[in-house]
Amino acid sequence: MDFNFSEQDLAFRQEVRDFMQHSLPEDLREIAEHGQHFRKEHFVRWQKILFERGWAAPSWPVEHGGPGWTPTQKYIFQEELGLSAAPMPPPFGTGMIGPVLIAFGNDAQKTEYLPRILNGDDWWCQGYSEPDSGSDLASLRTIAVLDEDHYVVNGQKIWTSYAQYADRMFCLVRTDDSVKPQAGISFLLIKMDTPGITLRPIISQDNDHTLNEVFFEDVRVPIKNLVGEAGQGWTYAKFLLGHERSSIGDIAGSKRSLTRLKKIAAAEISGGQPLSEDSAFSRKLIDLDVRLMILEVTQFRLLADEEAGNDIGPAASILKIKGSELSQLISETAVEAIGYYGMPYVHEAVQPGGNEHAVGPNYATGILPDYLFLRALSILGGTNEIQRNILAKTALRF
Amino acid sequence: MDFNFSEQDLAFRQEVRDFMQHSLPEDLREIAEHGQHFRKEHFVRWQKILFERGWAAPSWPVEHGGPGWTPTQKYIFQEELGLSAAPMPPPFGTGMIGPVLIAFGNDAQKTEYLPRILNGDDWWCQGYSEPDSGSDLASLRTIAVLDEDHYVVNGQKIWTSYAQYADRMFCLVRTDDSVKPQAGISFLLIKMDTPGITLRPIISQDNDHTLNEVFFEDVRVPIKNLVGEAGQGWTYAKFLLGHERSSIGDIAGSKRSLTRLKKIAAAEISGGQPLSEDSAFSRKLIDLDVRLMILEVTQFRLLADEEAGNDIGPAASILKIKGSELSQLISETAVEAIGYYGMPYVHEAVQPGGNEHAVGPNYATGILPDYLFLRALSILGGTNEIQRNILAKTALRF
Amino acid sequence: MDFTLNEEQQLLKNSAERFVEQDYGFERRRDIIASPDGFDREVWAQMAELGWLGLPFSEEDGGYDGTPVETMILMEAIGCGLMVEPYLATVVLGGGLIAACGNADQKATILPQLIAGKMLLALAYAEPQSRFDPADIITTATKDGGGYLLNGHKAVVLNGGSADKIIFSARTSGDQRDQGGISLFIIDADAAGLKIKSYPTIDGLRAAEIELTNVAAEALGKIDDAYPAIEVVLDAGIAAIAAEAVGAMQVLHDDTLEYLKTRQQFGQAIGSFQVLQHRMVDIYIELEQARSAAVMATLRLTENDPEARCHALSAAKVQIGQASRFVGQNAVQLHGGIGMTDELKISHYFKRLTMITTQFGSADYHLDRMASATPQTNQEEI
Amino acid sequence: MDFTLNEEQQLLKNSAERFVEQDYGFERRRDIIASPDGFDREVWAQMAELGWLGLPFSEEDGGYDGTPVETMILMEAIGCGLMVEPYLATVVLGGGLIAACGNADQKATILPQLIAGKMLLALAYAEPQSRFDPADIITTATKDGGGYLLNGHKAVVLNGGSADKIIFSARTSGDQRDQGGISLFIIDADAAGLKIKSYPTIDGLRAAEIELTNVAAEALGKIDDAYPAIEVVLDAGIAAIAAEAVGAMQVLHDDTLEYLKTRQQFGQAIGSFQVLQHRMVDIYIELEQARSAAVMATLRLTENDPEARCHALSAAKVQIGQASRFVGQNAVQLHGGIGMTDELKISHYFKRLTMITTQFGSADYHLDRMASATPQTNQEEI
Repeated sequence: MDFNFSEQDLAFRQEVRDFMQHSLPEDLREIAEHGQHFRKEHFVRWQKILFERGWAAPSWPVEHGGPGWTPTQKYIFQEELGLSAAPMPPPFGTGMIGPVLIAFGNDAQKTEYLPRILNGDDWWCQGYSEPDSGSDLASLRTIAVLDEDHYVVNGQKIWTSYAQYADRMFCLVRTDDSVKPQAGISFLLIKMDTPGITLRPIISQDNDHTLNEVFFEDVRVPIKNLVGEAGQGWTYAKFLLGHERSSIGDIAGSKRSLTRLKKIAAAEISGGQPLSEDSAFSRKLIDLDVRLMILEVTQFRLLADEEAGNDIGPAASILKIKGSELSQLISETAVEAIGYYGMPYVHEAVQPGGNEHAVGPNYATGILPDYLFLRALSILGGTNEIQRNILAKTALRF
Repeated sequence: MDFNFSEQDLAFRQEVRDFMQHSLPEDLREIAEHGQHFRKEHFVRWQKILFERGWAAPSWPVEHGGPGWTPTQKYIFQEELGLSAAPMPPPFGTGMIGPVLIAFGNDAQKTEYLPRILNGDDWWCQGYSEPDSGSDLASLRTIAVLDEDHYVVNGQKIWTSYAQYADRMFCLVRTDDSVKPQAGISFLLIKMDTPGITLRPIISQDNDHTLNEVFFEDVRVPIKNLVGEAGQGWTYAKFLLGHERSSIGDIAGSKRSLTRLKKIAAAEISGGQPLSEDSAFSRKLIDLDVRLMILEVTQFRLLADEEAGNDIGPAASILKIKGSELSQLISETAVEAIGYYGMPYVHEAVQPGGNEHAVGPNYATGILPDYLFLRALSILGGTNEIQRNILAKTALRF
Repeated sequence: MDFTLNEEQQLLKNSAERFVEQDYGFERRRDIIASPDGFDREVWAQMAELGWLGLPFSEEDGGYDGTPVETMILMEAIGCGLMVEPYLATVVLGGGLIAACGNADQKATILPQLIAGKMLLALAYAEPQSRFDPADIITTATKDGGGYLLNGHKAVVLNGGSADKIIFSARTSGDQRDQGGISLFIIDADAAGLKIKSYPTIDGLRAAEIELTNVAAEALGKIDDAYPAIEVVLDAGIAAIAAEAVGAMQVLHDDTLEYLKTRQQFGQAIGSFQVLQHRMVDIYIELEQARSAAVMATLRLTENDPEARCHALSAAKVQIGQASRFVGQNAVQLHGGIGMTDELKISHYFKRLTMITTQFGSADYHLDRMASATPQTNQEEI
Repeated sequence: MDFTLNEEQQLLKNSAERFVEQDYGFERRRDIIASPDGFDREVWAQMAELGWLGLPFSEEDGGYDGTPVETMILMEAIGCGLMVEPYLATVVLGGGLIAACGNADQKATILPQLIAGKMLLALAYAEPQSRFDPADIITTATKDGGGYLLNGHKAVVLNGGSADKIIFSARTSGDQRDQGGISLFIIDADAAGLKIKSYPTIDGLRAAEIELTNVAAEALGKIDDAYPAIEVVLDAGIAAIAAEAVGAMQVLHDDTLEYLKTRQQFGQAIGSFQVLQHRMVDIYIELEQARSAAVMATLRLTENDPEARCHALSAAKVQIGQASRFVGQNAVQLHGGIGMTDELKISHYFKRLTMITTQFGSADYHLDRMASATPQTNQEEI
């Protein structure tokens, strides 16, 4: 047994750290440090920087432009990216549609799409959820009917992140009503400027606009945009669910936010002393440390399993549950730490380039919006209740 | 709205307090104060003292020897009894079979049994649970077959508290197999010295003997010992479940154990100061105060409802759930408070009259056995999971 | 012991609930929040007309001689409707202090106006460094002829931007965090030297940062001895938001229960899943316990022994905070993604409940306050 | 990074598990506990024969040069079988201190004997007033010719009644709770002036109160400077009981899962109820997290930076305590009444896990210990 990264891994980590430090543009760093939200141009600029370095798609095979990393290197890269102030590239391009095309796309599709994902020219979004199919994805009802060499798509998607930025969507549609729900689903690639597509923004409780509803009215999609075989869409979607889950607990994110919380607790004065020196609050902080340390070991055990080529299966659900609980608890404790200065909400202050200054100490900016936003962690990607159902079935064989 | 007991109620409480103070024998007080367990002769002696005072059966109507109290007076009496060091009379006689006989028994049964319950001459036990019917009581399988003027009983009961002390048992038996489970159950009174009854003690994890298995092999019970009508036993059992639930949260017990815990925390030294002055431990103690205060108000609201003649229905499950959680949490905190002196277990030290002295400070005696024993609070009388099922159905109409 | 409402209280409850239901729809509230004042002066006038603004004041001050129970009833309705009108700031906090500490002249100038809906108040007690301790004051008041000059910074003053008069706590003697040496002052909002920066809060209300530079002020009540009155009025604030929280939680409870019974997934209502049923039961239990806490807070407010009052009010605040967090988070969780949108009511109630958790002090603050308060009356003597 | 066992470790694991399964049935354990010693000397001899008693010791001390991983493997098996033989007291604590602090003579006298199963040790470090702080010592050692005389009272000494030699901590200088001024001494159990009162513990083990009255003692290691060595060996104790807890929790996990799948109520296995399934999932998760904690404790034990070692070991202890409590309580709860009986294994595992929660310090103690330890190595450098 050995708890340490190898010499090579440590050297690799140093290389990544140096890169982050030297290549992250100063204005992006400032956005993160002010608790503001990245916009499209920031993500794209950063993606292009990663592309230049050859690190745009950590999990792709070398022949398609991937770096050829081991699972541990991928983990280290994700971790360092998460610990830095860099934008975390949305997963839809390199993390999701890329691997699907590499596994199931035809040559024409690979040639057309992969380079533009890699270099950040195309922004993709994901068309899975529908209003009546949340946890029960297979019940989706967006319909695609073949009309000569086009599919005609009608229906609606919801919770589509960044649809307002997207050039293309990969989309699950029902192409066959006569078979059991999972068997009638196909996987289509849709240009977002195709006539018949309309967007409606969903404003979330932190007053931000990330999510959208997407409506399809007689949207014509060329048949060449079908991935793999018709009726196999469910298989491809499930392939993605099993993919790249080793960072699912977002330990790097929790490390960053716990570090931030400790700084807040050291700066906030309570009864004449730093809040961090209040013995009960100090125990809360340390308890968060404990949770983080233990979760990281569980993460390492999983990574070692992955490295050994084993199925990481149920363990990913543990990381999802405990990781989301930890992120939410850190955030909840941060809300407690900033006291009354959690109340002010100046929308402009969390927008990059906004002129309004935040109210109260700088460290309070964004704490409440983060808390509100992070409630999503136990909902999206399968609620924590669904994760427990999965564990009951897979790990405990109920 | 008014939060206070009336003048009359306060005067009544003083009367009860004075009585407890003057009439509780010194040796019984000492048993409680040493964290030891009461035995049969203690319970019976105390029951006879209550009988002398006319307070042996708080909930019985005056014509059968009850004191004729209002719900509030009954509550006050139970509370004061709980706060004192007096033995809490097991509920099987005055609290359970008495009310059933008063409501459903015939005159002969009332005349034969009620006086001997009241004066402590008869000790009753309850024959409900069976090995295969825990939460699912209606599935019970102990069978009583009519043979002329006797029922012949065969089967087994389990979790029978104090069966080893009991003169009689009230017992649910199946008299009809051909109807739906609830409809085939009858309510029998059985003398414990009837041939064919054998006991097997169940030693609980605190090494005490309260519970038993009771086996019936061709036990002949006179037909006159059937209460009410054959096949109506389930109705009578349910009548009891709805009876006398306003003290179900055992707030008096939690008050006593929290007071005890605070004394321990004041006496236990941690890092050179009393544990009670450690700010984090102090917050734990105060948090227990908060839970207790809130639960007591919920209890008062329920009592006021009961006093107004309303159905207290689902609220009893709230008291059961929160009351048991609180008792268990106080006990868990007490285990934490006594540190390493939770480990020693000298069986004799918790027996009245035992010669062995406990190890460590006196206040540590019985803390661990209590903790172990109190795990039963969330199990017996319908597990807390069952209570939540009840609330889901009755309060939320799922 | 009696937890029922008397006839007038029942009428008040019915009328307040009807008002929220008929006149304070969620879309109207959305418009109101977006308006320049952040609340609706027409609604305020209606509240005055209904007599609500005068409830807690004595008849000689022009009020209706109500008890804390009437405030509880109204605040619960305000919580149900998530009303943003400045009842807490003007009536409970500001009005409460005028009634408690004002001289005859101050009462006569302010209270009838307030009750008529013509004057808004705010209470500026917190400071950037004070966290939850109302005695942690560095704003100074120095004698200047017959009056005082105030200098300092007051933080997160609820409805500070729309108030006509603002009550300030300031230090006239003693050290930072001493409970002695604190005095109250009343200042017109347009006084010279007052710099008021108003902003929206995350829960749809308005608050303000206020800087004072040599602001001339009139004393309210006895110099150096205002802390007990401030504590009483903040305790009244706790009782008020406890009731508001109960109203808000009731809405989350009802809406979530309804959602569980109607939302279909996997071919059945999601409320058929036992895990979600039990979570819903826990919401129900927390709500009932919060109701007990609000009742306790309300009835203990008039307790003679200050330590017993502190003890009970802090205990209520601890429970209300925990319940608010649990019910808010789980209402969102049980709704799933839709619970996080601005469009549904759920997220707005969640946000208000989140802020109630820290408003007037966090659980830890109140646990410590309880530890230092030893009620003279026996705990069991309630 | 590698969490697999090497070949010898895998063999050890297999052999230990086989031993528990075949030779340490629950009824045998019941008899052993009731025996005068409270453990089985025959089992102890077998353990010696299997080489287990020599695992952590260096080859030059007569051992097998094992790492903490071997101890973890063995302790996990001990937890599975709830074995009561004094491995923790004799090998981990007593043997650990002899190996770390003993001079050549002491090592030569004790370790071969210990490894052969012929000598039992105990470590007396706690005192009635010390709570969890091993530096809180008022037992004194005063110089007396070439040796020392000890006076004081040592509390809850694990296996103190059966040890042949007992190691005592005592104060040679400094004030109560000073970490400096503490020394270690070794005393034969039959020494004059030792009064040993042995008693059973709630979790089926044995411990003792020991009073010392002018007991002549030989020093073990450097005078005044024993605290760091005591801390190291107690950290080794934490790693050992962490592994023991994992073994015990694994049994509760397996038995409870089995019970849920077989116990019928309302016409179905109770494991078909979603609420019980999810509770079982939480038991599973806690067990996996406890496994991570035990691994962390084991691998961090040889950390060079003492602060980093304290930090990791205390963190592991906090998690193990919480997991032990959760898994123990819920295994009982899911079994219902039968889980509370002496007859079933469940209650015995629950009791041991309950004591593990406080053994070597409660969660609060270790959170505070972490707060005062600042690892020199960057947290992320693991």
